[in-house]
This record gives sequence, structure tokens and C-alpha cells, in this order.
Amino acid sequence: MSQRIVPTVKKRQIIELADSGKRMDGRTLTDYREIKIQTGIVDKAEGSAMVSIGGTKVVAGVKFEIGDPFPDIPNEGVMQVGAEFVPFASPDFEPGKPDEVAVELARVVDRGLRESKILETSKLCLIPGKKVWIVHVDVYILDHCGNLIDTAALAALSAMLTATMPEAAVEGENIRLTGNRLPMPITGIPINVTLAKIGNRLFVDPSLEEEEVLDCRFSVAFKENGMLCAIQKGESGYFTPEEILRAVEIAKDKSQEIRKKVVELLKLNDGAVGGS
Amino acid sequence: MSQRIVPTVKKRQIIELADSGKRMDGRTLTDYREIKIQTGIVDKAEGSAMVSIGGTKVVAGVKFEIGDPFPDIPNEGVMQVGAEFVPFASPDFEPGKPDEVAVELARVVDRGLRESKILETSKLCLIPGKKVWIVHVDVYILDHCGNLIDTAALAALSAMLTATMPEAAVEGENIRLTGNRLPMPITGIPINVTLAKIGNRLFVDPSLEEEEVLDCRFSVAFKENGMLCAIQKGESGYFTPEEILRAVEIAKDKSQEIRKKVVELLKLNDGAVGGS
Amino acid sequence: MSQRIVPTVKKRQIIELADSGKRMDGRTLTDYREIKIQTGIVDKAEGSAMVSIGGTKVVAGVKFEIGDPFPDIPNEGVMQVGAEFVPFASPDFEPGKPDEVAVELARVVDRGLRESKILETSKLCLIPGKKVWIVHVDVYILDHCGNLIDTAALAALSAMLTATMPEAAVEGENIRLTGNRLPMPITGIPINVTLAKIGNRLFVDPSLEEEEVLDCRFSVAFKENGMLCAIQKGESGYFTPEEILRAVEIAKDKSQEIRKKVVELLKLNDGAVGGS
Amino acid sequence: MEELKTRLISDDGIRCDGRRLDEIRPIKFQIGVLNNTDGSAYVEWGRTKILVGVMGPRESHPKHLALSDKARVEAYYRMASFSVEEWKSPAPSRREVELSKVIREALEPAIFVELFPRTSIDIFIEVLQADGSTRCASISAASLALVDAGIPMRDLVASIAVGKVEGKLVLDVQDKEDKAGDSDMPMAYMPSKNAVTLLQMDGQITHDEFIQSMELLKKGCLEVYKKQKEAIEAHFKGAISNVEEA
Amino acid sequence: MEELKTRLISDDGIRCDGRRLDEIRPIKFQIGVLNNTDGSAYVEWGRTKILVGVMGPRESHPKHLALSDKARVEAYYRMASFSVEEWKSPAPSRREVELSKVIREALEPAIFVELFPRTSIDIFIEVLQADGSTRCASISAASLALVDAGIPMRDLVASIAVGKVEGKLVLDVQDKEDKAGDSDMPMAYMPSKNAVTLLQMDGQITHDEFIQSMELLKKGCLEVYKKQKEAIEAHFKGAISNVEEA
Amino acid sequence: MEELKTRLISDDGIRCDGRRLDEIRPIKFQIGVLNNTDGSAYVEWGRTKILVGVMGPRESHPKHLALSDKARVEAYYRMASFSVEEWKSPAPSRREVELSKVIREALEPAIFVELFPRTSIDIFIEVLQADGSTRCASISAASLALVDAGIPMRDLVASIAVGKVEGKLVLDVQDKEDKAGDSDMPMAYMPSKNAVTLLQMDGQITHDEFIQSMELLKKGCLEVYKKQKEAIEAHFKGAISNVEEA
Repeated sequence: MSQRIVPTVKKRQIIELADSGKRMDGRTLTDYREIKIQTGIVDKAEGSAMVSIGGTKVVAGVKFEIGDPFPDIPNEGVMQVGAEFVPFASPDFEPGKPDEVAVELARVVDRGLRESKILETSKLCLIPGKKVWIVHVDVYILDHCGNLIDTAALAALSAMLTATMPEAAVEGENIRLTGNRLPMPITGIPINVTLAKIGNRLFVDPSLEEEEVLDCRFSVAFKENGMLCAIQKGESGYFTPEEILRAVEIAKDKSQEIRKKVVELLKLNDGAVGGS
Repeated sequence: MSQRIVPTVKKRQIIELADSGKRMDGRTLTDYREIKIQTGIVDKAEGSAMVSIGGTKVVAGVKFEIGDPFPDIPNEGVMQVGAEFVPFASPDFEPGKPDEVAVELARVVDRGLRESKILETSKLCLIPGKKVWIVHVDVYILDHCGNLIDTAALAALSAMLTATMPEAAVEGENIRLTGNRLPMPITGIPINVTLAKIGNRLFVDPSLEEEEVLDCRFSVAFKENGMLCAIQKGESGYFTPEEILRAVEIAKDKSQEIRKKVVELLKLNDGAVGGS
Repeated sequence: MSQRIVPTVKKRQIIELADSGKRMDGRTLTDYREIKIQTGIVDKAEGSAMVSIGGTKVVAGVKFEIGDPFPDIPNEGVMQVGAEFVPFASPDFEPGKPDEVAVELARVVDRGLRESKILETSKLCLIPGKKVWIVHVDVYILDHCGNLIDTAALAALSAMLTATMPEAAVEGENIRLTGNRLPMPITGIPINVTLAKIGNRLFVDPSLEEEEVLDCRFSVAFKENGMLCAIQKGESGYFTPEEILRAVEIAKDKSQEIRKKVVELLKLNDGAVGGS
Repeated sequence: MEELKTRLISDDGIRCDGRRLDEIRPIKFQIGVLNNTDGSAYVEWGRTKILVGVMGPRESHPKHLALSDKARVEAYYRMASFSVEEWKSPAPSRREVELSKVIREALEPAIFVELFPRTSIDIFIEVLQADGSTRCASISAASLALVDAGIPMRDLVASIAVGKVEGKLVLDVQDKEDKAGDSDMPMAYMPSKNAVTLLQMDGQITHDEFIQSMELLKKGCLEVYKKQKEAIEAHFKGAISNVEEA
Repeated sequence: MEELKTRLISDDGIRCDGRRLDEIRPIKFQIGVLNNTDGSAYVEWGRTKILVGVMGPRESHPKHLALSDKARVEAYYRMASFSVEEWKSPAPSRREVELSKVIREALEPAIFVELFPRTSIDIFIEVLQADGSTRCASISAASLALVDAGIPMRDLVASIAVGKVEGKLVLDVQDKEDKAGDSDMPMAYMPSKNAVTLLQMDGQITHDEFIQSMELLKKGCLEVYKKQKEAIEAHFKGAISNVEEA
Repeated sequence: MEELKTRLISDDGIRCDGRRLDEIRPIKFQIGVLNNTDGSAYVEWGRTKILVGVMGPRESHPKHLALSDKARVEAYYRMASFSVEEWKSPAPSRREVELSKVIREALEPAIFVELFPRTSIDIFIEVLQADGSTRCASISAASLALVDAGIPMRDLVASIAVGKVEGKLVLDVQDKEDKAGDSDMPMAYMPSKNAVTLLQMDGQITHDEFIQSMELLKKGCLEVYKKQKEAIEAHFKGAISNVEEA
């Protein structure tokens, strides 16, 4: 049976330190850890990115596959987001265990991309009603040092933004790949920001030791135009409505800061992709 | 390890009481508990019914889906029966565990419907050899207080008898739903009757406490014309051939009694559906 | 937790006996146990064989099914090899447990057949790019007394060599079975030979008690022209390169001996099938 | 398809089912509806119909999952195969797995879990018919099932969703509004603790709309809360009159 | 398809394989055919071929499944992928799961399970070729494998099926008759105890036909029982002569 | 497809990527790259990219799998869904199951397992990009991850493959050569023990070619071994300079 004595002591320390605006690793309550983005690391994928936030590391890959459309949207391509926890990412992951945490992570990353409507799925149709491109976006958690959601969302986004798509020539019922690459039909840079509540304080970008003692978690994604496009409260604590309003305020600022960083790191032409 | 001391005492009581023709809940050996049928409770389904026998409660739903025919009967629709144990139905059900009891239940309910040939599957063909209606009949066990087979069979039957089917217009290879509803191509009211053997006595419609001490179980389905259309002996005891002949006699009478009740409760036009 | 005291004693005995060129069951180090092959035992299969090597017994069956080709080889049939451990074959097998040993066995048997290219898959095409024959070759381990790989490989081979294939008449998109049988498009008799290393000695065709104490295992398949067509080292010990060269020498001789036996037992026309 | 093109909100702010923008659907809770559970509840929420059964506190199984300092709470949200437009396979979907998790996390803060170390409390939810807001209806009904099981609670958890339809915020979205709408934002709330235990959002809203939504959600949760309390009162009055009859 | 239209029973009551209506197929039992089991048997029943191996009584695994007052009996009925007309996936089908259950329930009443508390007796059945009546053949052969394992039995369980083909009741249906026929009714029976341990029926028969079927089934089971006893005798004679040779 | 018809080896024995027949690809090992493992390594081997993490020795879970006289070693070889030409489902394929087994058997002889009874050593391998010889790269990198975990080793295990392409034996086959080639023969080897811990072969080669291949494989393994040692040296030099800096 799990023991919770150490976390209780740790929690007290974290809260006390926060009273003077500090954190165990020296950050302020609203600081992110260092963010690194490396794209194109898997050249067999149509897009890929290795992203780290502090010690947390996630790799994402984008692959195209020809498949069937959904019957209710016969002329649109399909985006499928998956999340896998590589067992070496944390001593707590067991190989092969289906995990609600992985399912939630995949679905939160999915919603951040999907609801912001950055992918023009109508441009992924090959033969209307019959064949479309399936875009697989898979994130692999390689190192878990806290804040998986933001890291995974950023990895998926970076892989998508730097992906290209295969050109297909459609003649009747036949689909032939020309070998050329086309730009991804993508616009926008939705950014997810996660905060943890510990005691009655909010911590941006929680570290693993903060996550071990948190009360609950709040994630919100913003589009470049300031629209909110996904929210997820997590874990078995609660927020007051006032705390949530405050969390959204903080996250809005942080999302702009990170978006700037992404534009810079990915050398995005600000006008072409997701002009803010 | 399971303990069987209480059941032994209970079994003796049940047998002694049966010697004077009585049961723990006041019934005679051939009485059913109260039967209730409520249809149309899930209006998103093509047919549905909530059936209770005493405290045992089962909900059944019928859904139509377009699918492929079996290669050996290319011009006939397909009926698929499933059974799910909702974990709140009994403290003994575990969520997600595949269970031979559920499989047996589904297959016995299936045989009762299938072998009585009440569904004219030839009327469920859309494009011969290519597309047919798949009729899903799923029973969900909501409360297990004994005699799941009869309750589930009655729920499935009631949902089927009160279902309608979608009208489809077939033009070449295209299938278009008109939005109209057609009557189900169904005739007949097969009724399943279950008896338990405890000691050397037969108990119609066993309750949960009777099931906990039974030697074995016998289920037989009768059509309205008196034909037997399915038999299943269950559990690890035995019947003498004479006991089985007697069980069939009793079940034949009970099946007529219950059929009358079904006709009455479902307000069936006795001539149109399953005239006896 | 597993105990290894008995094996240690047994291992010493086996090694000491081997010093005088003998084995527990009276064989020399290079003797196979008795090999028996019985074909056609399952006449519902297109080919079948029951093979025993000593007490180890494996049944293999070949079944034809119409299916889709792989996209990258659209005009070739598909061979699929499976291996199942029937739980009565050994007290150590548990029913339903997916097992890396079964997966390895199936893949080693598969490679022995596939890499020797005995099956002309181009003759298994029905409608180019659309429909081909899928040839299922399944081996069932019935009795495990050591050397499953050689026994399973021999069973699969014997079933394949004595199989016939259904004649199909293709008219446009329609495939009709004529009811006639055609010879299998097969040539060649690849033979797999397995040796165990115990101490620093090599034992051909290890028995179960030898397998329980072996350091490692070496399997190599030879074609009738002397080509090597598959190798698999197994278990957590090691060979020196010199031991491997010696094992290959021994296996080459043994493969010829066994091939002769197969030709004799299956009454193969040496010229038609796999002339050496 | 044609149906979706017709407007969902009339010029005088009346929705397709006759409700005002901030009006919730008819909600009917029933407590103590199952025989084999420690507590149960049934809810009809518009056309949405859900059964909830609670088992526990009881011995954890397998034992190594037990927690030394509190009860282990699990929720299992499942949809019947016939509960939705298209037949659904009974195998749990990823959506059902995620909803089970957020529903558990919405309910656990309300339970005095520290009173029952080493035990399990299992909340089984079966959606018989789904017409939008099934997670809200599940959480609200599960609160009542927990009360029925005699499990000490900090407060009831009331839950409702706000959507944005044709540019307007509407309370308690039904399926048709959800599919045609621009966003869906469910919240779970313990009024007496001012505690938000679930908050999710799909779609796109402005910061201002978010702030307004939070207000509307609180109002809606209070209405649900009122109905929950009425259901409890009715149930216990029934229980007392049963005692008197005996 | 054409084949099915030809009559399966001639005017003088001879079936398509030359048998009379109440005649069983050639049945050949063999006992003690496997090396790694506690008991085993093989049966060829017409074209049907089945191997049965028994392991136990042995320690239950996992332990919490053990029963305090008797042995836990499990049966595993499986069909080889090549045993039927169409290739069958090795994953157990729902039919195999149900048959495993009814076969276990047919055999358990014959075993003195109360002599072996806390142990398991596992009966593994592998159908190598299926040509009708595989459950009957499995039960009959498994009885012999249990005897071979030295497990004390109340009686042998003999099993056979009656079908209705072209309006006539026929004993021991083979596959072709089963598929074209109107019903299939397998029974398992311990003759010396007058105990029916399995009874199932698919299809449609009248009450009178049911009564006649029961008689025919008893007759058939007695014939199988005789062959079972002969197989035991032959096996133990063999065993004794082996001893004498040693 | 056209590409495959072009020759893979030029007249002067130069391969399609510019290598000589017995030349290995650029290999870059990195040790200690992960934060949550006991040991880790990353390898870029041509275009092949693999991460390995080692957990252990640690308590076996579940406990009944523990061995009384040695550590239990497990390897998990997995390919990322985007690591190959066609998207791959994350569910482990039969190929991944077999490779996990042979990789474990290639590494276990190098580990002093008898020093850690009742514990588990888990080796997790994630292939980020596959361009041939992934099992060789995995084994070679896993050796370094084991060293990084401080697990006592008899020797490093170095691994490489020989293929037969257009009639010639070539060292360290890449994907294009593997697919067009006639055979693939990977070996794992502990040079200081002269111990072959993995040997597999697909395809067809003569006995003479087999003997030559063994020589070529030993040569190749020695080159990999050299690179492994350099990586260790670089890593520990780094570690020492880190200490000095502190």
C-alpha cells in the first residue's frame, strides 16, 4: 500500500517557499522551465519534433496514411492523436498496461489541436466519400519530470507545424504518389498552459515534485487571437471559481510568451503560419 | 477461498419448506414472481424494453446497422445477440472481466430467438450479396435477483416485438434512408421457462437464494404452437430423465401463461404477431 | 520462486555421461530420437501431418483462404505460419497466455519455410492486386519432450509437401471454386537441425531433460543444395565462434540424413519435389 | 442534415426545444432504485437516462491497490450499445476511459475518503440513453447514489454544461445543440464549498465569454443542486413513511 | 449447395453415410496417448478426431481460485484452426467458451470432487477435426482421460446427440445432417446413476418428438458407454501385460 | 521501385551510400541521456536512432516472477509508430516480441545476474527511426545503458550484421540493402570472452559464405566495441570533469 508521509513534508516545504514567491528549483510561481524544440529528427516521418520542458522530454511524429473517411464527414481527412508512455520515462510506468492517464493525455492534446481548427481537413480529401488522408500524430513520453500535457502538446504542435504532406495524383479510383511534398494545410499556433494548485497557490508548469503533492491541475489552450480552445481540470482536488479565473489570466499571458518562443525556435514565417 | 457453510443450512430450509409446497418468498413451486414489461424506454433505439421478474431487471435494446452478409447466406440479414453484466447488478460481477456466464446467457437468448425463426431475415437484405441489415439485440443485466435467462429472453423478445425498422431506398449501389419506419418482419412469441432442481424438487423461476443452493438448472423455450425450440441444462448437478420430462411438462404450461401475459402487456394484436 | 537445485545435479550427470559419448536415453551426441510422420490425418485441411521426434508430438495443418495481397507484392499469395501450445503438451503451459516462446517458434518455422523459397507465391494469385490465396500453416504442439523447433518445422514441412490446393476459376471479379484439387506449387525440402550446448558439448536433438539444463541452443536450416536458409541461436548462454562452426558442420550432415528419411516416409518423388 | 440548417435559437431567444437560453431541461432524480448495490440513483435529464450504482466502502480487490490513508475511489462510465444514434461496441472507448477519470476526480473531493482507509468505493454508471451532458447527469446522479450508500460527503456535487450556439451562451446543452454548437463547457461544483471539481471545454470562446460562462454554470449548478436536495428529501420522507407503515 | 438438395435419408431409412436411423458411427477410443498429462485419451468418432488431456488434481493457480471443500474443475474446449471447413482463428470463439462451460458441467457431477479440496482438475480438449457431435465426443473421451488420471469417478459420462432430419429422428448426427437438419439435441448421461449431466437443444421439435428423443439418447449413450468400457479394459489389459513383460 | 533496380554495389565495390563492402556506418553513442532511469544510452547508427533505458536491479513485480538465484532480465524492444515507412500500430507485433526475446538472450550472458537474486533488471528499447540493423544497434546501446546503471558486466556486447547483396558479403546492412539483399545475419559478441550471444540468419548463403560471414562479423563487432569503449571513456571523463567543477 502506498505511503504518503514524505509527500506531506514536501508539500509543506513547497507551500512555505511559495509564500516568498519561490520554488524548489529557483523559479518564480509563473516561470516555465527551459523549453527546447528540435524538429525533423525522424526524417522517415512527415513531421517530427523532440520537445523538452526542463527535464521532461517528449517526441512527436506525424505520419500520413490513406484510409476511409468517417461516414458523416465524407470529404474530410482524419487526424488521430495517440500517446504512449515509454516505460523508461518513469519508474511508475509499467510496460503494456493500458492507462487512463495516457488516454487522457492523448485526448487533451487532441482537443487542443482539433478545437483550434488549425488543420484544414477538407484539404486532406483524396476521393470524396471514399479515400482521404489519415494524419497520425503520435506523442511518445520519453522522460517524465512534470507537466506532460504542455510538453506533449508542444511536441505535437511542433511536429505538425513543420510537417509536409505527400502529393497524390488521383485518376478515377487510383491514387498515385508523385513523390513530391506539399506544405501542410495548417494555420495557427494554439498553446496549452498548465498550472498546479498546491495549498491555495497556483504554480505554472509544475515540476514532478510539485505534481506529487498538488491538489489539482488546470490546463487551458489559447489561440493566437486570444480565444480559449480547450480546458481540462485534472486530479482529485478542487478550485474555487476565483482561482480558475486567475489561472486563465495567468495562462493567457504565458501562452503569448510561449507562442513567441515557438515562432522563434521553429523560425516560422509569422504571416504564413498562425499570424498572431 | 469460498465458504459454503451458510448455503448448506439455507438449502436444508428450502427443501423442508418445499415439502409442504412452499418457498421462502411465499410462492408455490410453480409460481413465477411478478413480471413487468416496459417498452420504448430508449427512443434512440429501434426497439427497447425494460423487463423485471421479481427483483431481477434487464434492459434490452435493438439497433439496426448496415453491414455485410455472411458469405453462405448472402441474401439474408444478420441478428447478433449480446449480453452485458452491468457491475452494479451484483456484488459478484467485476468490471471488464470476460465471463463465460455472460457468453452462455447471450447464446441461450440468441438460440431462443433464432431457432424459433421469428425474424424473417430474408426481409433484411438491402443489396443481395453485398449489404444487409445487421440487427443488434443487446441485453444489459441491471439487477440480478435470480433467473437471468428468462428475464433476459423476455427483455430481448419484448424489444424485438415492439421494434420498427428503418426504411431504405436502394438505388444501384447506394442506400438512402427515407426516414420512414417499417414494421419489423417478425412473427411468433417464443417463451423461455427456467426451473431449478434443489434436492429432488423442481422450482419454477428460481430466486437468487434458490440459485445459490441449486443442484442444476433447466431452461426450455416453447413456440406458440407448442414446439420446443431451445433447451439448456446448466450447472454441475444432474437430472434424471424422468425429472427432465416432468420439467418440460411444467414449462409447457408456464410458457402459455407467460405468453398470454406478454400479449396483454405489449398489447399485441394476437393475429398479427404470433397467433397461437 | 523457481528452484534450480535439481537441474544442477542433473546437468553434472549429463556432462559426465557425455564425456564417454553417451546420453541419459542411450543415444550418442549426434543421434536423433525416432522420427515418425503421419500425413493426411485431418482430411478437412488441404494438408496435414502429425510428426513425432521421440515423445515430442506436433500436428500441422494447411488451410487455404481467399484474401487480400500485401500492397507491396500485389501479385503474390501470402503464407502465414502460426504456433499454438496446447496446454496438455506440458504442465508448464498455461491456457490463453500469450507466449514469447510460441511467437519465436512460429517465426523460426516461418523463416525456415519462407527463406528457402519452397512455395511459389506467384502461383497463388487469383486477381492481381485484389485477391490472392492466403495459405495458413498452423502447428499445434501436442506433447513437449524437447526439441520443439525441429518437430514443428518438420510437421509444417510435411503438411505443406503433401497438401493440394483448390482450383479456382476467375471470371472478372468473381472467383468460383471448381471443386478440383491442384498440386501445391512447392519445391524443396528445407530441414531444420537443432543442437544444445551443455557444458562445452553439443547435443543433437536435445531431449526435455537436456533442455532443462542447457546453456544455449542453435538451430540451422539447410536446403537440399546445401545452402543455409535460416539460423536461430536461443536461450541465455553463449557459443564460441568455433562451436558454431562445428554445430553447422554437424547439422549439415544430420539435415541430409533427415531429408532422406522425409523423402522415404512421405514417398516423395525425389525429382518432382525438391530433388537434392 | 436539413434539420441542422434550421436555426437553433429564435429571434426572441427561444431554443429548439422551447427553452430560454438559461433554462435547464426537466430533470428527474430517483434514489434507491437497485437491489444489489450499497446505493443507487436514476436520472432522466431531458432524453438522457442514466443509472448509477455504488458499491462500497468494501475491501479493495486486488489488495495491493488499497491505499493506507484513504478509500480508493473508482468510477466506471459506460454507454449501453443502444444509447446513441449508431450502435456502439460494448468495449470501452477512449472517451469512456477519459470520462471515467474526470468523473471520479469530480466526485472524490466530496467524499470523506480519509474515513475509510484500505477500502474501495466503486461508482458504476450506465448510460441507457445519451442526449448530451451525460457526464453532468452522471456526476449529479452519482452524488445521490453516494448519499444513498450512506457515505459521508462534504457536499453534493452538482454539474451542468454551458454551450455556445449561434453566438449565444446557452445553459444545459442537449445533443443537437452540442453537435451544431461552437463549444461545450461542463462544470461540476459543490455549492456550499464554492469548489469546482470538474471543468472542461471543447471549442472556441473568448475570454469574456469564458467569464460569463462561469457565472451561468454556477447558476445552473445551483438549480441542479436544488433538484438533488428535493430528491433526497422525497427519498427519506418515503423511507420514514415506510418505517411508519411497518 | 446442390448436395444439400439430395435426400439425406432414403426410402428404406438409410442415411447418406449408410447408417440406419438409430445407428451410431464407428467410434474408436484410445487411452493414455500423451506423455505430459496425468491422464489422456484420443477419440475418432466418424471423421471427428479429438485429443483430451487431464492435469490434476494439482495445486490451484492462482491460489485464490481454490475451493475449500472440493476440487475446482475446469474444461477448455478448443478447435484447431484447420479442424473445420473454413480456417478458424485460434482465439477462443464465444461458441468455444460456452462449450467449455457445458462440458465442465457435464463432467463435474461424475467426479468425486469432495476428495480433493483446494486442488484443480483441468481438462484440456483439442478438436483436430470436427464433423459433428464434437461436444459429445469430447465428454466421452474426457471421461476416459479422467479415469486414466486415476481420479475417482461415480460413473463414466457417455454422450451422444439426436437430430431431426427430413422429419425423422436420427441418432449421432454428423456435420452434414446437422447443417441440413431441423434440430440437434446432445445429451450426456451416467448410465449407472440414471443421471443426465448435459442436455441442450437447437431447432424445433414437438413434445412427442422430445419424448422419443430422450429414449433414443439413452440407447445411444449406452452404446457409447459400452465402447468406453471396452477401451478401459483394453488399456488396463495392456497395462497389465506391460507389467508382465517388465 | 525503380530505385531497387539500380545496382547497390558499384564495380569497384562501393555501396549505394559510399561505403566499402566491409565498412560500417557512422555510429554515435551517448551515455546517460535520461533522467528517470538507472542507466540509459542513445545511439545514432546511420539513420537508425534508438533510445535505451535500464531500470534495476529492483524488486520484481509481480513477486512470484522473482528468481531465487539470480536477477530476472527482461528486454522490451518497441518501434515508435513513426519510425518506419508505413505508420505502425503501437501494439507490439510478433516481430517485436521475438526481438525482445533474442535481445534479452544476447545481453543476459554479459550480466553478473547471480549477484542480484530476487531482483529484476528491465531493459526498455525505443526505436525512434529504423533504417536496418535495429537489433544490433539496440544490443550495443543497451550494453552501455547497463554500464551506466552500474550493473557489473562480464564484457560489453557488441553487435553487427552481415548481408549478402548482389552476390557479395557486406558489413552493417542498412534498410535498402536488407530489402533488396539475399540474406541478413546479425550477431552479438563479447570480444574478451570470445562469446557469441546472438546469431540469426534469414535468406540463403552457402557454407563457405557462412564461414566468411563469421569472420566479417567478428571484425565488425570489434569496431563497434571500440566505439562503445570510446563512448564510456568520454562519458566518465565528463563525469570526472563534472566532479572537478563541483
